[in-house]
Amino acid sequence: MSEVRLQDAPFDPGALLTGFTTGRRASGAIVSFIGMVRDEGGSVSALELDAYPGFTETAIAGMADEAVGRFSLHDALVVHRTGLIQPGEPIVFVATAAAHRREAFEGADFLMDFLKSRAPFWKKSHEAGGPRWIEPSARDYEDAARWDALKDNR
Amino acid sequence: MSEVRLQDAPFDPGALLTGFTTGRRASGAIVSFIGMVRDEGGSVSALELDAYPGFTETAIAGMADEAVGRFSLHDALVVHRTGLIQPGEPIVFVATAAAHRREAFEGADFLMDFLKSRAPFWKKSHEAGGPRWIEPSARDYEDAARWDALKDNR
Amino acid sequence: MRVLLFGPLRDIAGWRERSFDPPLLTLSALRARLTSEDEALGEALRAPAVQAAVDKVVVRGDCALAPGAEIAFLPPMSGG
Amino acid sequence: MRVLLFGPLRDIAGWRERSFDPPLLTLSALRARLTSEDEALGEALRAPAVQAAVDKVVVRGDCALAPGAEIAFLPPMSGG
Repeated sequence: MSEVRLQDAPFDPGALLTGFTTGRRASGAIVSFIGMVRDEGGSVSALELDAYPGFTETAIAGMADEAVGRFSLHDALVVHRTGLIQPGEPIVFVATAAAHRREAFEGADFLMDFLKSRAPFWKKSHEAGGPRWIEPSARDYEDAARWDALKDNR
Repeated sequence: MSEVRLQDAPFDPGALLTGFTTGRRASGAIVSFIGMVRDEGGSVSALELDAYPGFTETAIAGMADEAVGRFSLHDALVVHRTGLIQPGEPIVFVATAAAHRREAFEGADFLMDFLKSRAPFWKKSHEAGGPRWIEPSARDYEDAARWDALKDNR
Repeated sequence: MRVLLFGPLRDIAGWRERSFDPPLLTLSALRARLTSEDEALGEALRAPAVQAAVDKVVVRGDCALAPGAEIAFLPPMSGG
Repeated sequence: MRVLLFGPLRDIAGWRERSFDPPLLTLSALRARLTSEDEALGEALRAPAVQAAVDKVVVRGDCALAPGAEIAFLPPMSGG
């Protein structure tokens, strides 16, 4: 079970967490992650995020379902902003629910690593020196590769 | 920087997360953990959590400060229920803020492992067969020991 | 037949979406058509990291296109 | 002088907090007094995993106690 939403409008992470948490009597652990646009000391004026409606949600839902299966999650939620996003605003919210905390932590961590390195978004950073397109960092690729190594060891 | 609160009254995790998130322009990543009382299929009617006021907060603040230093966190918040807690209610809320997601995830994970194995609480489970006092599980001790091994490898 | 461009391809071409009527019959014919109209776009589309999706499914190599197909060109993804 | 019990020690003793006036002068004298009043509690307090805290600081072995000291006996902690 998982849910994926893309939206141009800002979202309230606290309200999403309350909705995700309410009524879960079998889940002992809920982990959430919020990714925020950093202002990098004022040099970034906005991020612009381009998605391919239909295609992007399907790809993310595939990652979420993989996280649910791999970490025995009871549920996973991904909410992602698209369009223009200002510094200090949340860009992504991920929540996972599981019986125990290790699964909930690893499920959210895994999902974020895959979102950051493989999700079909195209991201433009509007900076003082002009706009530039962003690709995943070397660290994003390394983070995602951790899970392949872990899988082999299990 | 960190904050620790103990309270008998229930708390709203979403409201805590909104408060923790608002106004953070330098933090790119916020991770939260909510521990809930599981009903274990109806066999647990309540948890009763005993703390030593003054002593317990100080011990947890020490763990939170260690997490802040070790993972370069911008902030950490721990809110813990005491007294009688019903199944489905949150018992602990932990939030961490950092520049990047790996630090925020590891800080929250570390803090929860230490809270679960070493925090000065005494916990009674009210069950169908009568009340019983709970000690940390073998897995709680193993989870906490992971960090000693990681520290040696860094 | 609709063609969609994403990310930096939009900046290079100066458009995000176009209709082609009459439609092209194959992906290679569509690529040739786009290249004949805009050499810079054609070159960008030939980069090995640029993927093509037909009706939201990534395809490799050439393929036949239905008249109502939606073809998207996907440069390397930025991630979320 | 106040003495506090936590967790299962409360169930064994049947109390959570008591004042002692006149105060005991050392931790060992306090342990002896508690044991003389309640052998089951005394035995529980002698378990190696039970820690003693004086004015919220864990102490090992014996120590002198100030007249207004707060002494807590802490059985193995459950964690949060």
